[in-house]
Amino acid sequence: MKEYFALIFTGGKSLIVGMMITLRELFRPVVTVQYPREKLPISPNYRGHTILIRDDEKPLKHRCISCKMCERECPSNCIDLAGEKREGVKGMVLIKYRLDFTKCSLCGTCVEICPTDALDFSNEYQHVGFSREDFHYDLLAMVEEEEK
Amino acid sequence: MESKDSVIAAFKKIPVTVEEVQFAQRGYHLEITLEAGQLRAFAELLRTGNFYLSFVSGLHLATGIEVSYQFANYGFPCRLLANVGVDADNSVPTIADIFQGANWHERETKDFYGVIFRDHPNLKPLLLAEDMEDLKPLLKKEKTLKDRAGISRTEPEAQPTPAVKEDA
Amino acid sequence: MSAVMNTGFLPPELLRIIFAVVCAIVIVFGNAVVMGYLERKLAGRFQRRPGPMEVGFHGILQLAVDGVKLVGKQLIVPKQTDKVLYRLAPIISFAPAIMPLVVIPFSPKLQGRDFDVGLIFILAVVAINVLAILIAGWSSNNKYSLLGAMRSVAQNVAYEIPMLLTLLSVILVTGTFSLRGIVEAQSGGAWFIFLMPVAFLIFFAATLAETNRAPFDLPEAESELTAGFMTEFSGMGFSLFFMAEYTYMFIACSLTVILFLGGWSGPPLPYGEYTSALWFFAKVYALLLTMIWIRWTFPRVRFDQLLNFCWKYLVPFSLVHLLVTAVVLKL
Amino acid sequence: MTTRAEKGEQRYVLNMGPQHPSTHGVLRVILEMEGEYVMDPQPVLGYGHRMHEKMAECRSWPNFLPNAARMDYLAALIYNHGYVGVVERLAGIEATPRAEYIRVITSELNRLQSHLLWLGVLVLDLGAFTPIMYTFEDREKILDILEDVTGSRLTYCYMRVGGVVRDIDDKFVERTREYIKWQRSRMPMYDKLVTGNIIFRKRIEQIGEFSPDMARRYGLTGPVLRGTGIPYDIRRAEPYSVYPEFDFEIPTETSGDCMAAYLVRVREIEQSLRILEQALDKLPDGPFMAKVPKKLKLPAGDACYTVESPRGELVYHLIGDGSDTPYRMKIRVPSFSNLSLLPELCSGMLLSDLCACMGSLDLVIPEIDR
Repeated sequence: MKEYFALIFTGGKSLIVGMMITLRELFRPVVTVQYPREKLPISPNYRGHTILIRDDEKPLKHRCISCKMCERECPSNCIDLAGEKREGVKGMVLIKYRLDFTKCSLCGTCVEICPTDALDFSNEYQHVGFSREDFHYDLLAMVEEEEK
Repeated sequence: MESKDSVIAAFKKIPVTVEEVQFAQRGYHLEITLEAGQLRAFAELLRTGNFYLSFVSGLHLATGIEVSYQFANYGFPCRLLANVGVDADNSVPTIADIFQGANWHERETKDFYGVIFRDHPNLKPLLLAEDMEDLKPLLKKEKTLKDRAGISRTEPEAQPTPAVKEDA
Repeated sequence: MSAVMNTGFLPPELLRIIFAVVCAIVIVFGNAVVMGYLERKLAGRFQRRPGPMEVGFHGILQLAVDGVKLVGKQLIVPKQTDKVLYRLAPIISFAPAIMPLVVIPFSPKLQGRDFDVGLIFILAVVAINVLAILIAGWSSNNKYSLLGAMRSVAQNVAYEIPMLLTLLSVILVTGTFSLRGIVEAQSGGAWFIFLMPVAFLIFFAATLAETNRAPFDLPEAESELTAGFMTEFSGMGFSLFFMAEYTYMFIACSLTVILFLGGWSGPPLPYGEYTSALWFFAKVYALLLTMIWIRWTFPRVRFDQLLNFCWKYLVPFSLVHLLVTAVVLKL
Repeated sequence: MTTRAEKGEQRYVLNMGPQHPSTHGVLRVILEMEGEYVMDPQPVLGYGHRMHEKMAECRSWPNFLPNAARMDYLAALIYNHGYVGVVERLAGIEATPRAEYIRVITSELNRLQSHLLWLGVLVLDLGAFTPIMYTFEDREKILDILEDVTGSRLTYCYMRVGGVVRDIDDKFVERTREYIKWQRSRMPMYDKLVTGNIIFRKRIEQIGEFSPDMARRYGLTGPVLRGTGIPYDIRRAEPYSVYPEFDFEIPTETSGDCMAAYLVRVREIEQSLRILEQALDKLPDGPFMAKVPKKLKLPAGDACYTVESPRGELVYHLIGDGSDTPYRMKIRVPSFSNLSLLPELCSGMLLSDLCACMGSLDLVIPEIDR
């Protein structure tokens, strides 16, 4: 009989204590961020999709020598690049660099393995698109656009 | 069975070749090769000790499919790997009635390798769909098959491991 | 109302009743909107998030937009359901919710019609909701809804008893079932909550269970029965259940206020006859906020614990309480 | 008493289907029910099966890392640590001391956020909607800290064979210390709000009897096992990486029910904080990446590497044949064995207790299906 009543008092007390906590939390400031209006600063090391680094000294504004190391090493082969030989220019000239971001798992193999450190991660995290092709990024076009 | 040596002693009863292995190099303590017939006796012996079944995994070798059982001990560090050759008709006795945990592991190994576990409670596919029963994905093609020697560790002096030792 | 107006062909009493019913409907829908909004806002605030902010200032129009969405949704009637009962269930659940509001005395003047058996009338009407839930659960031909419906029947039947017993101890004191009579009995500031706090707690717990709220919300237990008896309802069916639940909460809280917190009595206000309804609404909404507060703090009780709590704790205590009040009255 | 079957009442089959609020992933449990009582729960697996073991056989050593993180997204770094450990053990490569410390620090942070999510989700399964928001607030702090150094928030690809990708800087260390203080101040609040709550205790105590013998028969590991009284934790039983250099206890309970598993995990949060503190104090300087040949070729042979994941013992059994892809990679996942005892554990239970049991088993379904 004794624990019958003991249970009521301990139980009741624990219920009250629980409610006091939520009451205290009720009057505390809000923690969440209203995403479309307020945006959190993204850390510089954040891994968005890979981009070609802009390098103004180089004639072509990027350092890629289209050696296709990244294309070979990528685990989910989502890189498709092509280079061509132009006379009067030493080495290959990059003409196409398409990244299929739907298959990329952001493992960073391409960034590490690139002999001329031409690739890096962008801070882009808002990917919106209506079709799969919207996520096939053309990195070469992105680098050239940058200069405008 | 309180310590590793008493475990090795206990294995003398069922004649199994027990090979003590360097933990730092291999990650487990004892490597045991068994015949399919001794498997149930081996499992019953381990059941008496404080052992639990860690996993059951298949291995497709040139000489046929091998099933390896890994047991570990809750009390003292003794992780043992028992390799069992598969019988002629590609089957091995089940230990699902001794270690019930083996039920799912064996079903999964059957999914991937097609090893039949004799008188297993219900040997239906577990991870693969019902109609993919004979897919057996982990079986290797002829040319990539290796035999037991091909995958066993040759002594480091004979063939220096290509990895560069960290010379800090 | 007092002066005899030329009401043409309608007798004044009928006009008064029609006006009361219209007010009741306005209160039902107004309460559903306000409660829906309060529930989301407070739920957010309890969880340190702002709650709806998108539509209107601080999400004021959120409920209106939800209403439009629910009304706009296509009424999907699953194939093997019992067509008639499936459409009838939400109506049976929502229709009786309006009737008690005619009887509840918001203030000395603002009351639809005062029955001298007002309390029994309300309890009878509220009991219909159990039937509606059972019909909904059975007719939607879904195992989860049937489970939810079975649970709610057992729960409502079980918690009816402590509710009635605590009511009886109040009636013993007031001697009348008429709600106005009960409130007038407490007018001198001697609210029954001070005389019988235990009865108040038991009654409040029982109302929580009656309206399937907070720790006793087993009929629509999200994590076990997906949405309990409401699983197969979408669009207007779901919104009718949704509004019915809030109306029953409103009725339950107003009953608690009338019985224990002295109805409309409170410090005098200008035009006391009408404006004391503000005290009534203030107390009711205070209780409603506590219901929301309880909902967002406690986990759900298991089904057998729910019944044990009722039979082993609430019923004996309310019986003893009834006995004690009877003895005290006799002295 | 005559069972319902004799009285001619049939059992009905309820489908706790692949998409159900309390299975947290694509797990289907077929329940044979008698009224509210679950007579025979049969889990059906394979909805999230991606055949990681075959992928391992076709990918070179560094390429399998993103896979390792996607098997158990709540303990991705711990799975990375296991995979990288087994490759280093087979190749005979030693990671630098600083890299090992960084691995332990990030793994413990990963374990903390997994336990926090488990705490919120267990109470959510029992019907309380608020505590999960508080645990998410704490968890966000860990995710921000890890995002700064690894670049991602859930599925990490941070560890490499021989070390880690990026070094941790002072800002990381200082933010982690701040987080430790914050988390310690939050634990009493969880104690009062959840552990003390009478309704929660009644829903958890004496539910599901995990006995040591059942653990042996099913290969149960992890906090649920420690709830039955067996102090078996890989970080102590078979120490790997630099865990021997920290002193921390292994919290155990003896009552072997859902409450025991709950208490063990809550105390483990405190132990992980303690490990983090010691690891940050003893963090050595030096390189964070050992010299490893770009084209890694591993010798023939086999190796095992066992790691303590938040759900139990995780074993990578790797068999190499000298080429640059493994010959066979077996990944022993804790939840696979932990879930296999559900039929024996939960037959004859109420439906709501089944949810409580599954919540306290802390299941992550993609890990079970691999």
